[in-house]
Amino acid sequence: MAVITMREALRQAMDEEMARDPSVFLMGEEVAQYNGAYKVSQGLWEKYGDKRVIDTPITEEGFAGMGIGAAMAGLRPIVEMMTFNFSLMAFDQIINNAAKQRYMSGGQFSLPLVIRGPNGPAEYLGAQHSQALQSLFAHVPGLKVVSPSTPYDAKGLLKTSIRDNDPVIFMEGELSYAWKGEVPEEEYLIPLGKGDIKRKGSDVTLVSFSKPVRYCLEAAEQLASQGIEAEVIDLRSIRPLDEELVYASVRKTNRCVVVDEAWPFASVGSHIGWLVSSQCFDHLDAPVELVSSEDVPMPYNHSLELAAQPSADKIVRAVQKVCYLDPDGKEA
Amino acid sequence: MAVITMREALRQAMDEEMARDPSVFLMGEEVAQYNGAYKVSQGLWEKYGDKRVIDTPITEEGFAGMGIGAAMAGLRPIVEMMTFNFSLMAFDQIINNAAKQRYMSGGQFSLPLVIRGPNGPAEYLGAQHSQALQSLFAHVPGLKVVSPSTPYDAKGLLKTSIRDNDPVIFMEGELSYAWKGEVPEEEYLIPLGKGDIKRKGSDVTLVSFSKPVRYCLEAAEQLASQGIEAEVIDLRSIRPLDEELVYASVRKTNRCVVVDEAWPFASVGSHIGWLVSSQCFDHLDAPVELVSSEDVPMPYNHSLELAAQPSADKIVRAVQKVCYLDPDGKEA
Amino acid sequence: MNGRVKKLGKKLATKLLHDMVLMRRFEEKAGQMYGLKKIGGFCHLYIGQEASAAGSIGALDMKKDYILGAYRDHAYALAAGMTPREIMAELYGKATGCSKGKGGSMHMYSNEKHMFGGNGIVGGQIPVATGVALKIRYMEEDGVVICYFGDGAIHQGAFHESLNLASIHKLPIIYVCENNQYGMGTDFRRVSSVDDFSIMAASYGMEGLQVNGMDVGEVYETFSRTVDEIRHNPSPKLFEVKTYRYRGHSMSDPAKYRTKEELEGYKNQDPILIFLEAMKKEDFITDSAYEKMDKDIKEICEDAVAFAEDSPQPALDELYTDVFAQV
Amino acid sequence: MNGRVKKLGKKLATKLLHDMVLMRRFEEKAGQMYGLKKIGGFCHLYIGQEASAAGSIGALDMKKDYILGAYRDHAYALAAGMTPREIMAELYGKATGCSKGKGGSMHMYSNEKHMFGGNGIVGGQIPVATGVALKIRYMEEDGVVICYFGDGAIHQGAFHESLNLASIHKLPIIYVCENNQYGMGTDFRRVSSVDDFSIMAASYGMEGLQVNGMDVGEVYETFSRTVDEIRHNPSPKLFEVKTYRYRGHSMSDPAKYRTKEELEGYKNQDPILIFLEAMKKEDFITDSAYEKMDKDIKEICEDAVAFAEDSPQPALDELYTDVFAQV
Ligand SMILES: Cc1ncc(C[n+]2csc(CCOP(=O)(O)OP(=O)(O)O)c2C)c(N)n1
Ligand SMILES: Cc1ncc(C[n+]2csc(CCOP(=O)(O)OP(=O)(O)O)c2C)c(N)n1
Ligand SMILES: [Mg+2]
Ligand SMILES: [Mg+2]
Repeated sequence: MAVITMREALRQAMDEEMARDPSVFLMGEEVAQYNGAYKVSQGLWEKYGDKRVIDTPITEEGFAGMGIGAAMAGLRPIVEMMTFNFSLMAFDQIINNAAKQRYMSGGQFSLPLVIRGPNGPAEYLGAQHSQALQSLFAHVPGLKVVSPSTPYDAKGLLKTSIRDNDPVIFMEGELSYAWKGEVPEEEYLIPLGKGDIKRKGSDVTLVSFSKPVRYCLEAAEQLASQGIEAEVIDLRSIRPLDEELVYASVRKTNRCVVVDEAWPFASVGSHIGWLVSSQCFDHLDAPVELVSSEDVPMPYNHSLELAAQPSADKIVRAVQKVCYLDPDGKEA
Repeated sequence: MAVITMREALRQAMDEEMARDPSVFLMGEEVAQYNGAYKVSQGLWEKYGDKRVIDTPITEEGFAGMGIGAAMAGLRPIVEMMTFNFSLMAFDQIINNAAKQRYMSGGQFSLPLVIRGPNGPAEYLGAQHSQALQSLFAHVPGLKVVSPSTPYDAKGLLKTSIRDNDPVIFMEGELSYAWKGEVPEEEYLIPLGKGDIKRKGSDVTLVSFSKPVRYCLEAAEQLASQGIEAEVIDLRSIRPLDEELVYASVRKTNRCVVVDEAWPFASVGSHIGWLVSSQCFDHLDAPVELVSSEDVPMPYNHSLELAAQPSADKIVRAVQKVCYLDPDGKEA
Repeated sequence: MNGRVKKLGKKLATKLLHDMVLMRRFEEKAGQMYGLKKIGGFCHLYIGQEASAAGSIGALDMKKDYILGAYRDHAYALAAGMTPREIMAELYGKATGCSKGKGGSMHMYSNEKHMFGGNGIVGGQIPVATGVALKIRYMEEDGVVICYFGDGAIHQGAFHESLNLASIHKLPIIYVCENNQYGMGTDFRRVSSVDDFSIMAASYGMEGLQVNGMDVGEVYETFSRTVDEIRHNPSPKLFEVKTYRYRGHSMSDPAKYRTKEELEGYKNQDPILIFLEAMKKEDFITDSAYEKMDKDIKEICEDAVAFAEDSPQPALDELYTDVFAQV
Repeated sequence: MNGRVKKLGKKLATKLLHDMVLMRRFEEKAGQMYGLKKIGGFCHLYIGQEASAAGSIGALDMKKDYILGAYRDHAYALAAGMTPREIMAELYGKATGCSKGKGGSMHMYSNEKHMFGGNGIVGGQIPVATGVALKIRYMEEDGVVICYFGDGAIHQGAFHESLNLASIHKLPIIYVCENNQYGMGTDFRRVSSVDDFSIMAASYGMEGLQVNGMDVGEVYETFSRTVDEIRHNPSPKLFEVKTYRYRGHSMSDPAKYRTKEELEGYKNQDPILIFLEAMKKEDFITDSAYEKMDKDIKEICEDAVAFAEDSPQPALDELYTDVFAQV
């Protein structure tokens, strides 16, 4: 199998879907002639031209709304947010129009719209440019929220999202575009709402999505050397959420750590923490732990920004806690 | 003590603070000559004039940002959102500027800004006009979020919020403006971050804030007749959150139901559900239940919109569940 | 005005008159039912502004054209060809309403009739309408979009962003600022730095025009000419239609912010009244024909109310449908 | 140009030249340190645009006036009187930086010097600046605010909303669109329906003007006159300052979207070069005096780097401070 980057996997997904369906098009800032700020749309403008790969002015509210209208009228727009930090400019359009038009019209309109772009902590960019905003979208019924952690998942999920008849918020880890992984040549799709067990284990369940899945896997390696086998669940899509996969695992391991690089308060992470706490009440041997980003705006200084985020070490410590072990792996 | 409405209590708070401090002013749509869409600013324009009670054009992003700039420069603006549904237009300003300017400047700027207005389900208004949006703000570090349930609390908390040097999102129950309660003549302040036990009880803890506190009290009455004494905690402010008050109660009652009229996913309600689940792990006799709004956009039809929201009945059923009782109050 | 009525011809003039009277009677009925508490929430009536919707949508071909507006949307829905029954039933929140009772007064939709919705967020429909126009251009169709919004909405950033987008893509869309002089209780002059909104078109290299919105003939003629031009040569326009609402902003507004004289002044140039007079002068209609028309329309509105009354409430599980494509 | 330089007088001209050279050398140094990986993230250099910041901020009295800009903000900070040391240390993310190392390149602030921030969100500073101007008016002071933003930012809704607000309140603010021809890789003509942004002022009943941003004399004179006018008679203005950036959008942009010829063309009208020539013609400066000035400035920049290098990292618990007034 070919080994390609996340960036390339996403590009392939868009390319294949654009080739397959003439109603699919891409718009956003710098997506065409510049090939995308993060080069995810590399080559698409050259291939599909001005009509289907559209450079927009810096007007997130305007072009997000334009995508919504085009979707209501039958096209299948992919709207790139240069980063999701800027999507806050378009928040009204996404929450009040994209998420609600189907419902308010009594089901008359489909919104086959994908809003995608990088999300999550970046490096040395400070508070406005380094936010993991999935919780804000996941809170709102009417939106689907997808956030993959591997090139394979990214491609299969983006293709499905483009074919989906609902608005999908597709969030890509800003620092994971260069991550590599195997992706088959032949076409495949991954359904939304199906999580994936990225590592089997019997002692503790790690639940995550997007970039931190990798930290979970790193932590799992460290833990294995301490004799703790962690099961790592990659949710892949946050809405719909594969609850049963999580519960089944926790009912087996009796311990759970949720890892979410967002702020903790009213987050996807704490929500899953509550779901697991209440649905696996009789199975849990310890409180569910949440490893999130610190509850502060992101600082610019690099040591501080690293300290603000989840890490393999923090996950290991959280697992030790739910296993009632001290940091040396001994019973505390 | 005088018995006044929530609306009047809020008006008094603004009036007193404007009289006390010339740097306090109010701006928003229809706040001046029209006396406010919900009449919360009744009489203030007549008293303080154009300079301090400012009718704005319908430009939430613009005037919210204007409030932020004025606050950075030393004024103490109160910005009214006609309803918080419209604050999504100003979301970028609130999240990327109000919440972060102090941090990004290394503490050089204070933002003594209150953004206030009605929030939560209304009646017969449909999906765009009937949203409880506290979770979106509470997620973000740098913002304080306050949401009172009585005229007494509303007045004391709003006065404190106006004197606070941080941005406070002050959310008033749209359907509770006419609610009445006792308010003393003499001045008083209520600190942010202090919850209030609205009813003492020993069998179960109900945790809520804003309008649903009343449903909790109604439910508590019904439950009392079934022999269940519910303790009702009104958080009053969501950020900062009076965690200890909640934990102390749950450690006593061993059962907890959280009531939040927002959507459930990644909400303040589910966050508290997780906090209680993990902090009171050894004390809980049943999983924490969450009574939230249904996970759908708000429908227009009145029966449907009532069915979408928390109610005393739903709370009673949730309490019965955490007490392992059937709907007749018998052990299930 | 009279030359214009003659040019319209009897048939078209009669249709425009009919459409306006239908809007008027429908809204009166809606107001009445609101008073009887059959309808709740906000209910924004269009009374006084009929010439704008009738004249502009009258110039469209709703097979290929599209409309979008704000929350004051009953009249657009009627003009698009939606039935008074489904609109009234929607106001009642009934299962037979155009939006199954889930949308309500501010959210009239018909995908089939190309009415792409009212919108409750001031200015929120402007980018969406721009996207509908993008679809027309993308599919190389010759349709036109009309996007309505108020004098209050024009200051929203969404307006500015949309017009620039429409201009650089040469989209077939007419942005119609229905300036009824007030945004809720605010005289538009108090919150606006200009008093002629059509000049804003220049910021987008766009044609801008003020139109007398009390004269359905002028509205029709202007739109008809413009729609024709756009079909052949797509490009966006900004029109300010000067009009006036007789009622309060919504049913709960006593409208104390304006004088009786001002209101009376506008009622004297009532769009239905003056057009009817002009038609009579042309012998396009007689008093008795008009009375018959009015009577028929009133019956249609009565029928719509009866239909809404008799219609069932949506089933409780409708709460959970239409959130996503498949549940 | 020469008449203008004479009018400025030797002292002022020398100051403007000094300010521009300081910006240039500072940015060169920042770019160099970025190349050495002493600085990370985005780093947007102002090289080529110096006449705009130097000329406009040179016309202010920073005791009572205020400035706000976007992320390309090092030069504004210098012109406001912030020290090269604290700016460079901020780029290094050090505790001695103006924002304690928490803000970074895009977030230079000095409350004391009235530099109210860079801003990383395109257009985000425009409403905030408008609020600072509101404070001046509220307090009945005679200060003026300058709000800088780019040709890319002008299409944001925040621009439209702010200018209307400023106009109805007659706020003392100059909105400065620094049109450096590109928003990242996008030629402004590709995303704009007009090519003269100053005409947008008409939508807000405001004075609009294009200014040659390569000529610090013209910039200074225009702003100086305008600031004076606003102090006595508050009202907002919209200026389009035509300028050019020599470097890529940020350090990671190879800038392939423009031709070498275009870049060279602008470099031939380099703001420092042409102003220096004009000063020499007036005998305001000699070659050796200029060399001395440049040498001193280079030393200042070296010193700033040394200071940044030697400064401590912020303590780890700084992570949790400055979120709220009291922790
Ligand atoms: C974004 C937003 N802000 C505020 C409101 C509340 N609101 C509803 S209608 C209205 C006035 C709008 O006036 P205008 O645009 O002139 O339309 P008209 O009602 O006159 O038809 C306001 C402020 C809203 N619905 N949406
Ligand atoms: C709201 C928002 N959208 C997109 C971006 C990404 N971005 C950063 S700078 C920039 C170009 C801005 O160009 P311009 O306004 O001309 O300023 P210049 O960089 O030329 O000084 C873009 C698109 C952003 N920071 N904020
Ligand atoms: Mg109006
Ligand atoms: Mg630029």
